[in-house]
Amino acid sequence: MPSISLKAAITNPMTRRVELYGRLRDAGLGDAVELEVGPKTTAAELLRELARRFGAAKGLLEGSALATESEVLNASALVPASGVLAVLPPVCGG
Amino acid sequence: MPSISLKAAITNPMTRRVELYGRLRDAGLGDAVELEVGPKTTAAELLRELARRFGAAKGLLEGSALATESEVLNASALVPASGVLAVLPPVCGG
Amino acid sequence: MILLTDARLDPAALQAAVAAPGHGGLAFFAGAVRDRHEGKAVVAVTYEAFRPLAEKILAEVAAEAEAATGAKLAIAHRTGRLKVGELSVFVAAGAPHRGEAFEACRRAIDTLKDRVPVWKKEHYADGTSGWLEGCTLG
Amino acid sequence: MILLTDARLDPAALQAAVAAPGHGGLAFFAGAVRDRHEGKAVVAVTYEAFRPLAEKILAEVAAEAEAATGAKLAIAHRTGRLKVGELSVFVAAGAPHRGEAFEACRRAIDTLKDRVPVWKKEHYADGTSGWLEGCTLG
Repeated sequence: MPSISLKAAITNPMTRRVELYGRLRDAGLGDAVELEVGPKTTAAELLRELARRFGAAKGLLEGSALATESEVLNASALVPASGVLAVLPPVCGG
Repeated sequence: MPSISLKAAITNPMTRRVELYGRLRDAGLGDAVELEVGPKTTAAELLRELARRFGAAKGLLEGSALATESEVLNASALVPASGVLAVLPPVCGG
Repeated sequence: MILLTDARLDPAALQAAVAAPGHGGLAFFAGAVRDRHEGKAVVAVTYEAFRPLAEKILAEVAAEAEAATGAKLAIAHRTGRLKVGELSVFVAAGAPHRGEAFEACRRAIDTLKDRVPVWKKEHYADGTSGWLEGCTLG
Repeated sequence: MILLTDARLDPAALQAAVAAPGHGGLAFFAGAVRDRHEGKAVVAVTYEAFRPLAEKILAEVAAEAEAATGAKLAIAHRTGRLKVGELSVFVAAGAPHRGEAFEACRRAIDTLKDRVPVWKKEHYADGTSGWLEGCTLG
């Protein structure tokens, strides 16, 4: 029933694809990882979970931030329920 | 005899063509004037003589300097015996 | 004009984008790939961007410089693999006078380097490569 | 590259003149004819130069900016009658990093305006014209 599956999507952890950029691709995990993200997961929590996944390479994550296609999220911000997620190491444009 | 005409050229006043630039061409004297210049004439003296020639338009000369093709002359500098002479009002390039 | 592109940058197009009958001063900055970095011989640099956010932040950088100075801005940033001498970024600022144009141009390139999600991987003559250090976001 | 010319300025040529494999920052300034000056509608500006001295001083301006910053400079200045929007001057500075490039470019255009024997006559929409005030030499 549609109403039940919608509720499940909102309240239960979902597997989300999280894109990796720059030096984060040197961790040996490719250009994206899949992480479980709940409705109350914060950006900081997602980054901690990602650090566990990085293991010995977690130093690469230093100074990284979680972002959507429209903004960089504060550490305490909730991970949005939909849309692209990306972890961005310190930037170096220009 | 060449030695005598050379001496005359060095010690006697000569008629020199002095080019005028920028707003100095609004004095009604065209783009150059002819002035008598002696071997000891200074830039300041030449500019004073030019002011007499400008008459009522002498205000146009305010802030002007005498120059050769290679330098702007100080007020006390002697007018060189040969080469192009130009009077330059305040500049406005760029 | 905000552009994030794999194609060669076109300075003339950026100049045209900030020209106006009332603009007497146009200031530009171009970043080019250098042949050396920290003593190592560089042959190329790969520029990678988190594209939609990078475009949005480039537009914000331009808008902030415009608001601060009154100048008009245009910015183009290259992506992909660039050889030594190729332009990685071009900032153009047009204003009535040169002071605002210079200020806007300088402000935009400084802010861009701090905030736009772009990364550089340098490729060295010895066959190695490495990502450059950068500025933390957020 | 130092140029005083009746022909249209060519920004690409000036850019090429200051590019080098070790130059990561290129800064440029272009002056363009504006459509208004002190409340009057301008249709064109005539640039007149005392040519040999102007070329010599343009070269000095470039050399001084180079000595002060380590950047490489190129300067082109237009002469003749220019319509609104046409470029009257183009200064290019190339250096390893952007700081020196900006400093050299700014220094050169500021010095140039103070010292190069060039004069502007503005032509107004009402048919009148007038020489602009300037900086005293010497």
